[in-house]
Amino acid sequence: MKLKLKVDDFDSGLKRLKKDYRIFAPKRFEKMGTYSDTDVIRYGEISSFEEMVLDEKSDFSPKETMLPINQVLFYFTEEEYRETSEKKKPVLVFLRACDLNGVKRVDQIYLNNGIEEDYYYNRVRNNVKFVLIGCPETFRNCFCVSMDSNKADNYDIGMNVRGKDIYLDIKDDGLNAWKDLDFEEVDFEVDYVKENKFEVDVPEKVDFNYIKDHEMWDEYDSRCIACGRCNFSCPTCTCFNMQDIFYRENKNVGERRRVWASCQVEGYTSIAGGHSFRDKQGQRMRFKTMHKIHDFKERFGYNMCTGCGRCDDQCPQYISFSTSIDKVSKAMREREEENV
Amino acid sequence: MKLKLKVDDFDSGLKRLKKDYRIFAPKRFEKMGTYSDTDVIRYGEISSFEEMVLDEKSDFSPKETMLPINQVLFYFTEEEYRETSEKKKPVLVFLRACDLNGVKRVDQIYLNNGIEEDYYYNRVRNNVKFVLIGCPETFRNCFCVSMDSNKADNYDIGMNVRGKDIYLDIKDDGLNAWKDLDFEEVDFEVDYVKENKFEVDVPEKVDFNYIKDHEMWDEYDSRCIACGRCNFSCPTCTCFNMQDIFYRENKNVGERRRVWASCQVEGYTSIAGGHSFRDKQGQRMRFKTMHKIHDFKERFGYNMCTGCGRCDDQCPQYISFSTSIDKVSKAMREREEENV
Amino acid sequence: MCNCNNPYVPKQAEILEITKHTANEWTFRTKVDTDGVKPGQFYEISLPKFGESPISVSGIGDDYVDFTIRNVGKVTSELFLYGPGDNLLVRGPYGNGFDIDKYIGRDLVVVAGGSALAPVIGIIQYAYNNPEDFKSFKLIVGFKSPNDVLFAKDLKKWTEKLDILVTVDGAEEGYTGNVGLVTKYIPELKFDDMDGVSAVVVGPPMMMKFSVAEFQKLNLKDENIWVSYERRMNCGIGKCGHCKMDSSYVCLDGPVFNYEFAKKSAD
Amino acid sequence: MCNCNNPYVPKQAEILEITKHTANEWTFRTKVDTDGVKPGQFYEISLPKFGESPISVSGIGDDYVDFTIRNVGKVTSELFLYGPGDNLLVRGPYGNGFDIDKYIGRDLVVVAGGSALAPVIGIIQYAYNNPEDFKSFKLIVGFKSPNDVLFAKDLKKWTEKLDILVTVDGAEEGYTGNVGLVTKYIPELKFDDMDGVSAVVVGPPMMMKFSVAEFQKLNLKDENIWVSYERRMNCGIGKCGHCKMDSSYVCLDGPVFNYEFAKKSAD
Amino acid sequence: MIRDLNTKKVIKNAFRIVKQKYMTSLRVRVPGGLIDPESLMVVSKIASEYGNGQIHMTTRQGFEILGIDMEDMPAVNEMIQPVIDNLDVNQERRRTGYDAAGTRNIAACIGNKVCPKAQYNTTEFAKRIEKSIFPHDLHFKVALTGCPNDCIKARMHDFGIVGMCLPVYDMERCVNCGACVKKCRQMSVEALSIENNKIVRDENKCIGCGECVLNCPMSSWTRSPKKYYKLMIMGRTGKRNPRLAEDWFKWIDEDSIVKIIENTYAYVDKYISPTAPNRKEHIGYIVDRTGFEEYRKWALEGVELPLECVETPHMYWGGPKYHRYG
Amino acid sequence: MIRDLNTKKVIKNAFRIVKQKYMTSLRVRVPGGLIDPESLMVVSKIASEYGNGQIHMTTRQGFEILGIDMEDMPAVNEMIQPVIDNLDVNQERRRTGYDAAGTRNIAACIGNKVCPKAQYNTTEFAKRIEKSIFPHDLHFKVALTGCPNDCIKARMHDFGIVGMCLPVYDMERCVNCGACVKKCRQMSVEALSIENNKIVRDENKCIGCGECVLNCPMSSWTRSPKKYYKLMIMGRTGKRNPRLAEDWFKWIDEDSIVKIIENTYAYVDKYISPTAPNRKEHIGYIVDRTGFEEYRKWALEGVELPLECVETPHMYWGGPKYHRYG
Repeated sequence: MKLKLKVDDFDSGLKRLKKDYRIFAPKRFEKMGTYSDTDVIRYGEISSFEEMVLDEKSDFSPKETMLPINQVLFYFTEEEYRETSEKKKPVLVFLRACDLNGVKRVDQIYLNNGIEEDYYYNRVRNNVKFVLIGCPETFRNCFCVSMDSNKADNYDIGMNVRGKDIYLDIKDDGLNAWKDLDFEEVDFEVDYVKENKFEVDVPEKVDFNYIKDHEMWDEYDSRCIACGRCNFSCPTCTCFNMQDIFYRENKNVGERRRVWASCQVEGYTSIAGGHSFRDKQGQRMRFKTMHKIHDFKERFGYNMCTGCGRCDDQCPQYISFSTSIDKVSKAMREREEENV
Repeated sequence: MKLKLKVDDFDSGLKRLKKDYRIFAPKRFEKMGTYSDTDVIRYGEISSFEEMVLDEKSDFSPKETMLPINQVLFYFTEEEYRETSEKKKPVLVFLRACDLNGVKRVDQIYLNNGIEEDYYYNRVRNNVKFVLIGCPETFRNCFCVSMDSNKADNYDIGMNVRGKDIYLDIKDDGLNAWKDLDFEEVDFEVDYVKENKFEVDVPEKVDFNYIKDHEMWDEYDSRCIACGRCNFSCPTCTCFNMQDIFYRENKNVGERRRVWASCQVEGYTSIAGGHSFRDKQGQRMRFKTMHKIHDFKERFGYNMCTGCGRCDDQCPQYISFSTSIDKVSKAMREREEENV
Repeated sequence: MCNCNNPYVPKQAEILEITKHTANEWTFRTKVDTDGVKPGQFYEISLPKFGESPISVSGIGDDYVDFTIRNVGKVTSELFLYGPGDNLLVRGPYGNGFDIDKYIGRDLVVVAGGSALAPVIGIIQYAYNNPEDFKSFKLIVGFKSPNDVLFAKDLKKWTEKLDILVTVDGAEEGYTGNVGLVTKYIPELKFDDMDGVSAVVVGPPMMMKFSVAEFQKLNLKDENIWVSYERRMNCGIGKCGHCKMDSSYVCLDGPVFNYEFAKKSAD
Repeated sequence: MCNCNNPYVPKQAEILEITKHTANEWTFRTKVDTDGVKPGQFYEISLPKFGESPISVSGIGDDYVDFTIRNVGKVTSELFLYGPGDNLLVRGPYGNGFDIDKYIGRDLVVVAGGSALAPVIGIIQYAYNNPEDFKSFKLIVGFKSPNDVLFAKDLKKWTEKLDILVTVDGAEEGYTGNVGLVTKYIPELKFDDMDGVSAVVVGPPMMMKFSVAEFQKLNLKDENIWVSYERRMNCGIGKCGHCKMDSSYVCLDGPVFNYEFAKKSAD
Repeated sequence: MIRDLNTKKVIKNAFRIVKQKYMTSLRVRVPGGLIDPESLMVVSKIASEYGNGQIHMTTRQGFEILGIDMEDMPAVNEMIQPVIDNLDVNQERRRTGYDAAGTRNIAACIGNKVCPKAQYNTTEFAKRIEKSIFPHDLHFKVALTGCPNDCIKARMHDFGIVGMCLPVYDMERCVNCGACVKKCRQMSVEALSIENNKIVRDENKCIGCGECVLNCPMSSWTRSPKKYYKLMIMGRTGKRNPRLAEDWFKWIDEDSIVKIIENTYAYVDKYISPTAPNRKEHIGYIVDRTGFEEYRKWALEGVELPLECVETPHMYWGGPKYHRYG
Repeated sequence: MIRDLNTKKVIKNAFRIVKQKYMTSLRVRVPGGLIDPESLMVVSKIASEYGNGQIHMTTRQGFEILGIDMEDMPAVNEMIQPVIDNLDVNQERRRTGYDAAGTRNIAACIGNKVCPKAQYNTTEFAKRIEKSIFPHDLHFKVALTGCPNDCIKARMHDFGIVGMCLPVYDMERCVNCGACVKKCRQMSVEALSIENNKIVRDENKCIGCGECVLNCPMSSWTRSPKKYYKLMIMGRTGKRNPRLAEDWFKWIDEDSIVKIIENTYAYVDKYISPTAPNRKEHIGYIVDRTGFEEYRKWALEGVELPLECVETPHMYWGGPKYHRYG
């Protein structure tokens, strides 16, 4: 059902949905940015249209609504251990096409890599529904078109915004909280970005063995500061660390949890005894790049990166991931020309 | 005898005169000014025309050539005392009309105030001859015309400078060291300033009792810093302190000397027991002003001040003595108007 | 209390016996269901509140599995306070392990460095029990020094039936055993038909790299070389990402790789 | 050695006798040529290497002059180490001094404050010796406290013939003499004909100012008031400038001034 | 032609008495160091038309326009008016230049207008202080710096104001990447440590530099939205006893700082040495004379300190002493 | 559109990495603090054309032109060229902006161009040092101040240079007015006393402030025509251990100072911590690490100190320590 309604009416429906759902959307957290007197935009629970930030890209992706940054797996009490429960309400997430495509990648890893599903992800994921935010225009650094992630149709509701009018394409009738409100049935297509500010030259096929030692990575040795922002803001990064802790107040009680990890941060590959792999930042950059545009595709048939560009937005060192993709393509073309 | 000659020839004569005279003229002492990288211009012995500074007013007057800043009167050796001797060569001083008129005032005090001549001044003064430097144009702050000191004829030689030509009016034939040199006899009058940059309203008659408590002096209480530069640079100030000292190396030997004093400097009026008169700077300014344009005249029939303007030049506080004269005149006129 | 769909759920496992090879290298014999466990596989062993560690199977019995553990971390240092009768938490086995069938009937050379001997012990035990299954069997195992030798008793026992070469990187004067890196001994190997030879190489990254190179010099084909990688297998089930190498996950697709494949992969 | 044209040349003068009024106020009787010396005049007294000081004549004998000196400075503190037989350097006398002729036949009131008694002692002595020369004579002399009284013996002596009023500014309880400033006693003076009265006022500036004012209140004409100023007479001969007051030089034209003139002058 | 001139009035009018008589230079104050292109043009023009073409950037972020003939002071005062207007400097009568020079330009580092390290808008706070204390003839030096790096050298001022970041830790967002701990150790005071995979902050050590927030990739460390400052006092340069300002308050607020500075004027007015030339005496010397407790009493009159504020219990100053050491 | 950018190169080119991404600001260096009207106009124009109209006067007497789009950096570099030319700043290739930013602008108080207290032309000496050490990426801070009043706060710099007046006394001109003694006591270090009506100067106490010369009405005190300086070293601001520079040399000359600074580059290059972020470490911390004697050895290599020069025998620094005090 496709309908058009006023913001106030939209909010009335939202209020109804809030009874059954925790509703997440990009939200402004004032003065909580990296630098003083700057804001951060990330996902948070909202109650009204006004709270949503739609004119800027969120600093963090919506993945944290489904994939908690810290997730307790078990509680330990002396000799016993107890699995955490998931009794929270289902989730409704407002997100754009790139990020909805990102969810597919996270699903791929958590539900379809190896023989076992990730129990904890799965139990949340089953209770998530998506509102696709129509994206009429690209932001800086977006390259969703190049990554073929500018469109998504696996949404439960699609939404366009036109001034004070909101257009909803409600595919999941169970989510239609506006039935008895003042609306107009209209036909429309959810907005999507047709052109980004730049095109990225995504390589069809990468010769991993050739690329891995290419000198293109060397510059990142000194440029990258290994902060991990590119990973943490990425809608498709899924890595985590397992941690056990005991509580300061009672050492007999503790928990096992998992926490987001970053392949760019020191220690990611450390094994018992202190040895680690990929000590140079260039190698880490290569590892990330290959994962996003090569090996994930090798394994699952499509690229991991969705071109949301947050890695570029967030990098304090102005390292552009999209540029590194271009560099890989260029290197591969040079390689082919050599071989001809 | 009036003659015109070239600088080189002038210098030749000067060289001859130097055998019999110590020749003093305003001279530049580089980097010895009050402020760093500034010069001081004061009287010093010279040997050539070039050494004389004629395009600027000297910071100190020529009086120090005749009136030593520190002058030893006696040497003390245990129980004995011995008068200092004056065996130095006679002096030839190059100076302008204002300063030559200043010499007259110093003479007045040292030779004609009270019944006794000043022995030490007199013995120097008898051996001084003067070269009047023609003064074609006024300097800043000069008000010699107002003080009727712009001309002087009691010189031994008069001198005008015109580029590389020097004109000499040699009145004292004993000083004519150029007789056999290349010169041209010419008639000329020694240059004198016909107009200063401003006129000072010098009062004919001052009602001391009225003026002494006038509020005009009050501003100087805070403005004047009692440094004494106005006195020390003045060609007519004659005050001194008597000092006895013994030598650090031998306390049995010492001297009695006199040293320039300033009526503006703390302690000038202190008497035994600590009492002092004129504690406020305004009163001291009044004292000085009255001396220069009132009481000296009362006593001797003409004003002490010659209008050389050095007091104004030198005052770091921009206190203008000439302005204070104007103020006195104004006050006196107001007083007369009141009384009419 | 525990959900059987939850792959992160560990099981209690009693420590049956501890063998102390060196001060910091012990073998924990642990009561575990051994159904289908293969040498080269690993378990996630954990102590509650201290964390999990991926530990290779170093011996497989009927109702036990051995874990040879070096005391180098937070979890292991706590574990070394445990004794027989205490319970560990374990989940696994994970990974592919060695497929011994692939070596049967062939000349098999196993080269192991230090504690990496553990994952291949299952192979050695098989050979010890079934020496006739191989055309020949040779173990070259290197340790840092005589004091670092692990499984000394086993090595001695295996020598009865198998060709075992133990070497140390260095030793004090008077040591009568072999001294030198394992790579020193690979060129000395002699085979009639190199295509009938299989090599298993396990150990630290550099040792593996140079050992493989020595085999390649002997014209051993990459497809006949097998390596086992020690990586940071954190979840063990292909989610956490740490053990990915190019498109492989060591926990899923390894830790045992045929070198024909492994050579194209990298960290 | 010395040039007689040089007015700065001092002469040696032997100390004959010292009278100690208080710890810090002594009278030095000094052997000096007394020809023409008048009360009110002063000498420049010096100690070589310490400096000169202008000191009033406080007594004139045939072959001596008294100098009453307060020990308050560099020169005097050195001088107070001297004793009879030691030589001072002196030059003088300088200044006009009191012209006693002007007071003869009149009512003469002398008002003195503290050590300023010294310069008028000559007048008192004259009156003591020639009381008949005056219609009346009165001395009002004030000191800070009973301990500061100078010339106590002389005052006692003079009282025999003269009307002497000694007062102190303040005293401890039990003091039986006069207490109060000298100005307190001037209004009490009674004269038939004010035009026949002459007043001599000497002392600190404020004391002089208020004493003169009291006389003026009694309708004493300024021309009949005489003051003596203590100033910094440095050279004594009108060169050094320190003692100039308007157009007068205290060393030349004073220190004694008729108030008719003095009132128009100022420091 | 100028003959007599009250130098005190000239100085008060922000003109300098220079080495060369009858020449002067104008000191243009730029509160908080921020200026606009138009004002810059005006300064440039004055230097060309009335000066000798030399402009010195002062040590307190102003301009000194050199080589002005004293005769031109009124014309220069006319011409500088747009700068006074643009920078919103308090002024009693327009077109007469500056009303005082004693209280110096309030200096400020670039602050968080652009600098990542800065914790607040130094210029805005500087302007607030300027508004509250200028014009005044007493010799006060105030400087504001965005963070403890103290690029403005606030530690050599009577009042040095340092931005403090009160870090707030959201444990739920922390991934224990260790960046904050590492940076705090490398760049700052090692106030952070890891305990049980989470960060523990030593509140006593923490100087509020904000490195933890700056380096946290997860926005797990954020700043308290309320602004906090460190107030350092009575630092000074000078001949006798140059010294660093000492920390008086940590976690103090803007209002308290402004009030303390205002109060200090009354204190100085009362206690300044009567012999101080032109009533110019470093406040620190006055505090040395009256004792700190007396100063404290005056300074805190009517000040309501925030609860979080921590006061240094005993104030002592160090520094070399060139005076009376012998 | 800028996507990838080497921030190190941008910083080296004197552009700042600011809070807002893809925006920058240009730091204009003004060696010795002296600028001309034309350069001021250029700064104004850049701010109008490429900036956001905000110009911050930096803490080191430069300008920071705010709000420049990074895309405009080459255009801004073109436009700033006349300023680089006018101020005669060393540059490898014209129209490419500044070559380095590590070695900071050499700051200088107004000096004796106009200030009566200053003992030398601070700008000229600053420019000499600038010429000898810029461009360089190592983080050096040098400041020059005309007199010990230290308006530039040279005492918080790696190298603080203070003008010293070596007073020469002409007893014959002295009238014992006492002005020098009084001022030395009031304003400075009480190094003068009167003995037998003449002045005695305590050479050990004297800090060369020149108050005696300034206040002598008789030109009895004059300055030695040779220029002397005090060299103070290793002061710093900062988070951990801000401290005052200590006097190393009194009565040192220009040549020695320049050579010592040059030598210090070699020393820092050798001893800087390999983990220092962007090779930026306060020199003082390096000296703390190597020990002063090692530094001294490097610094004095080839330096010929003047005979009058007095070296401090033992160098110690104070200052609060915020690091590892607990």
